[in-house]
Amino acid sequence: MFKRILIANRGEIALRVIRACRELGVETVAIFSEADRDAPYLDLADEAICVGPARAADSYLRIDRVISAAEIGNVQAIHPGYGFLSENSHFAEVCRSCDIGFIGPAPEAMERVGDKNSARALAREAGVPTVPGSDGLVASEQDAVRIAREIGFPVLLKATAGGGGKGMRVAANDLALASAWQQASAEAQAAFGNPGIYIERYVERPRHVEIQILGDRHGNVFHLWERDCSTQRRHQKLIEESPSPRLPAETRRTMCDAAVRLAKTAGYYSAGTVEFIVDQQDNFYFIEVNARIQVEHPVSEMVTGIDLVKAQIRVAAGEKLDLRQDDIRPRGHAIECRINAEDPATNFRPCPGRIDRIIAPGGFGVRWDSHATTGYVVPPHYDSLVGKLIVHQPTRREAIDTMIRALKELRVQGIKTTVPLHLEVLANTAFHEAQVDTTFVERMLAG
Amino acid sequence: MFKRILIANRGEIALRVIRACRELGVETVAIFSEADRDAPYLDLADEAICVGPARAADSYLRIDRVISAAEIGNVQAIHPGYGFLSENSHFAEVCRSCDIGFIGPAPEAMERVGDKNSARALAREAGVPTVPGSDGLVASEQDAVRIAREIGFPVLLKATAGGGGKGMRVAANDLALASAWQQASAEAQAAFGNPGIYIERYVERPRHVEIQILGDRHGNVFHLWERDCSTQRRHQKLIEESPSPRLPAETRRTMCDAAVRLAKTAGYYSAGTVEFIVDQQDNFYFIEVNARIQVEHPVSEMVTGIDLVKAQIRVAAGEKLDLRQDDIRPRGHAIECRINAEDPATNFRPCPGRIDRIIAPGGFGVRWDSHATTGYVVPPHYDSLVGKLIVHQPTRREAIDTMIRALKELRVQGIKTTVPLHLEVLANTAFHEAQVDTTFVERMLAG
Amino acid sequence: MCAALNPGDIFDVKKVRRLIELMKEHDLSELDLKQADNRVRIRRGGEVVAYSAPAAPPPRPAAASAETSAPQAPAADARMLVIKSPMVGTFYRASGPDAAPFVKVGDRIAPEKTACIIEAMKVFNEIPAGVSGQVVAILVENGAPVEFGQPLIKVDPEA
Amino acid sequence: MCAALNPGDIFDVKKVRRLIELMKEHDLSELDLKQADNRVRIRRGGEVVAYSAPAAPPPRPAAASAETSAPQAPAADARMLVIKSPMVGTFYRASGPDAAPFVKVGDRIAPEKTACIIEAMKVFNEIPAGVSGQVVAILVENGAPVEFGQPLIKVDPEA
Repeated sequence: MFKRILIANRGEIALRVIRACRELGVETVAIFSEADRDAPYLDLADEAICVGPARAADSYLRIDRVISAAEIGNVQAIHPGYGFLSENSHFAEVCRSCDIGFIGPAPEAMERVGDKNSARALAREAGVPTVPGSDGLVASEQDAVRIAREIGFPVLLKATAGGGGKGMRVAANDLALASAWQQASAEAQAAFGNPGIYIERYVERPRHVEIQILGDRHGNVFHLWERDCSTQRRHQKLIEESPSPRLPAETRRTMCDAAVRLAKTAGYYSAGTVEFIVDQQDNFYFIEVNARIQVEHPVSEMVTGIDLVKAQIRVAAGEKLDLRQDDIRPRGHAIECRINAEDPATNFRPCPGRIDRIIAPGGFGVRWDSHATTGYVVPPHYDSLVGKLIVHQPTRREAIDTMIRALKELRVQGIKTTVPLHLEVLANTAFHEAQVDTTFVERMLAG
Repeated sequence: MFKRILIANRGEIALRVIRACRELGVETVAIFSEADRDAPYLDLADEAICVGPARAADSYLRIDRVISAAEIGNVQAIHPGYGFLSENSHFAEVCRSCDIGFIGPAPEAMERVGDKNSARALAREAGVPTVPGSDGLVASEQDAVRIAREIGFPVLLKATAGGGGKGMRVAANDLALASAWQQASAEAQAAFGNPGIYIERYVERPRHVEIQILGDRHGNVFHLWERDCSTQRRHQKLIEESPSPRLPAETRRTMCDAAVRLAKTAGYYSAGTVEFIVDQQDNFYFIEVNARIQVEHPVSEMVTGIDLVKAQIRVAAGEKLDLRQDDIRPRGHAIECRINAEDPATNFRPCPGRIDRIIAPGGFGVRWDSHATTGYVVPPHYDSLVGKLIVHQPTRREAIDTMIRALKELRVQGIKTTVPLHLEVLANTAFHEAQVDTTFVERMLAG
Repeated sequence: MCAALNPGDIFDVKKVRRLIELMKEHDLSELDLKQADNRVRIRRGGEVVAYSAPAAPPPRPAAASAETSAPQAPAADARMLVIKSPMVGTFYRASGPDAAPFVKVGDRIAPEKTACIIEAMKVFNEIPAGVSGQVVAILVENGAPVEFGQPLIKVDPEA
Repeated sequence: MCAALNPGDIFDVKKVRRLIELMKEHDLSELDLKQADNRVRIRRGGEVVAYSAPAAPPPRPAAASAETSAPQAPAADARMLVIKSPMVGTFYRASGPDAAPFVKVGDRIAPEKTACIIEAMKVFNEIPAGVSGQVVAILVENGAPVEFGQPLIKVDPEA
């Protein structure tokens, strides 16, 4: 096992990794930007090093500074968390060349799954269904029209380098496609510096179901079942749960097997997520792989009892996973609500600022993952996540009741949060009946 | 199900019951003394009624005031928590006569198990082993000597009305017995107003193992396996865990069956605990029944996934428990540390006062049950429990590591707590090896 | 003036409590707030707590250990006595639906005079006034539930 | 007056709290804000806190030697300039083990003068002083790790 690692991240996921390390007896070096200097979780690390000013591009995203910090911090490995450098295969390669362990998949596997195009090719190789679409990037608007007619309207245009809904457009016919093409290319260029676009059939009102996988460097890949993340707003996940409430047992099993097959084909190890969309007829299509720990990983931890972050660290240290697939049995139902510093009254505008007082919920079946304490100032420079509230109960109905109870117990004074939105979703009959797809929240808010 | 219940208690257990009620959709009426007027958990109740001044004897222990509060609060039932009126069968009877539900066992069952003498008779009837001793109270010092010679020295003298170690004396021979008799009688009279004493064989360095039972009013009694509470200081439990780390599987099974048999013989329903001592040869002897929810109930909840307080309320409302004994399988290992407002440096003197700042631990496998918040004032009038830290992990070793991590994360500023004592125990090799009996902590502190 | 401390609310205990907590938190020994005729001055350690408002006599120009005369402020209200409920129960002003109330506003009462009834567990407890003076207000509706310590009747001992 | 303390809101607890925090943060011993007839005065350590507004009588020259003018103390220190590390890495005073240090205490430096080297990822980055003046202190040991923004060298621009 490592003696000392560096955590190349901030906020709740940095705290999450610190907690795992403290339990494993691994020392931690935290890095921070000047905006995070006073963050209380830094006190829990063995050392904390300032790597730059508030702007992420000058601090958390600067590979040279992170590697320098790893060198002066004298660590054996780096945990990248999520976001920032976590899916940057170049960073993983730099770590390797500096002889610093990277707590994640190998750079080669990361590259194979990282680009949407090569990921689709990988899926085909592994016999995993994908949404019908262009085989690779579309060269021109003319090609786009031809391909769209082949696979059938409506179609979805997606940036190859994209994520979080940016650079995505739906077109229902030739005419709409022309303008969508222009917009998507321009947006992709602006947001990702890469105008590459591909086209696929647009699946209406899909569910977002993803499979958690976990592999070691000895050829073992396991799945930890699925998470349903259909409760989204503008492609941002709000609520995640496991198991997926309406998924037929046979479909679940087939998806899990497909995810493991795909990971094995890619030579993937560490934690990762294989994302699918599921249509109204329960057909599933591979979308992409998230080659990192995800925000919503706790719901899988609750139902399986497996600590994913500790497992990542063990795998990176070369340990063999002491698991058998048949023993990974989901127990009960887990739900996570992301508590963001956003104001529902002003269209969810980020609402950074000082938390005058916070009271965390507790009790049976409640887990609270948050770096926020009374007096903590949510900086305006990063994402607005202030905490994750996770519940675990024998049934979905009980999990919903516990979540409502816990959300009402949670007090965050001084800033606005998404708590009211969560309460609205959890009180919604369609949510109770699991009649949820990725358009649910917006339909609910619209009326 | 009840529409509205009253909680005849305070502090963390009052909050625990409020949480259960909120999840069940049951309204709550909290009562409070003047010393608890500003307690933040009262805000979570639907109504809060002051029943008297700080002194418990004038507030929480006043049956007339509690019943009056129930009447003006218009409730259908009362949850007594633990301590205070929870094991007062007269109170349970008054509830019945006022047509208010009592969330606990029937007064008859409570009486049968409440007196140590009749409890021993009950155990014999149910075929549950008891410590060899006097069949009932001992009339005189002369009788005491005769009985002690029969069952063999060393012997233990116990007050029939006692608890918490008061009125207990060990005697190793005739001479010691004479003075022990005098002291124990006097102490029992002073503490409980009842000088009745009985004698039993003194078991050296026993473990304290108790079985959680749960029954309904339809004749079903289940066990939720055992808790090991051997880590005590002066008969006060400090750390409880489940499963009991050194208990042979066969002994565990036999003890659980014995506890269920005893409860069925007593006509017991609701939650309850059957306490045993286990000697160095793994022989077990029945000690007593705690006819209420216990402080340490969360460890059983974590390993079984069953919410005991919700189950109590459902049972009191007449529901049948939707359980099967074979499905109640313990998963992993749970440990609870009681965080008391006591100063380890001054021989654990209670240390009430204002909590200037509290940061609760969180993350995977951590549960925090506490009514304390930043700014909360621990009143000097009641017990010193400020919170219960519970962890749940696949193995005991991992549970210990998580508990240490969580204890170090917990910040309670402004008052002294037992956190340092817990850390000392958890770092102790004998504790790691589960070489723990009820004398362990005192031996550790002595040397 | 701001909503946080309206001059009319200068005696608002919650606000003062918050000020005192603030002082304790930061270990301040004195705090003095003035605006127009309003003033709040709190000192710790020496433990003098004083408030004054327009109607009150002008506060002495500071620091002095003198300011002992405490809440002089709403001079009228300050001398009022309050009969509080000694138990949890239901408040009744009369011995029965048709009976006359034990006391009405304006009545003069003496300590042994029954002020009201609190019914608890079917027992009707007659509550003696315990004080002398003139009844100036009945604070609870007939038949309303009351908790321990709840103010029931306001009495002016000097009227 | 500053935005943080509108005279109309002189009794606002939050504002007062922010002032006190501000003082603690900057370790001020006294704070005195006046505008027109409004006044807020807070002292720490010596422990007098006072605020006053229009109609209030002028506060007495206060409980002590108090009303003295702020922290005059580190007047010298206030003018000092500090060269901070622009990156994470290892601090070196010279270009090699046998070379002379780039700067020593007492040296006069100009902005373009190399002050030190920060080694990061095997790259030796020469760090220009960026300021003019006389070196009064080297704050980091040769070969020590430094973080972004860490003070390295203290320079007196007026010496």
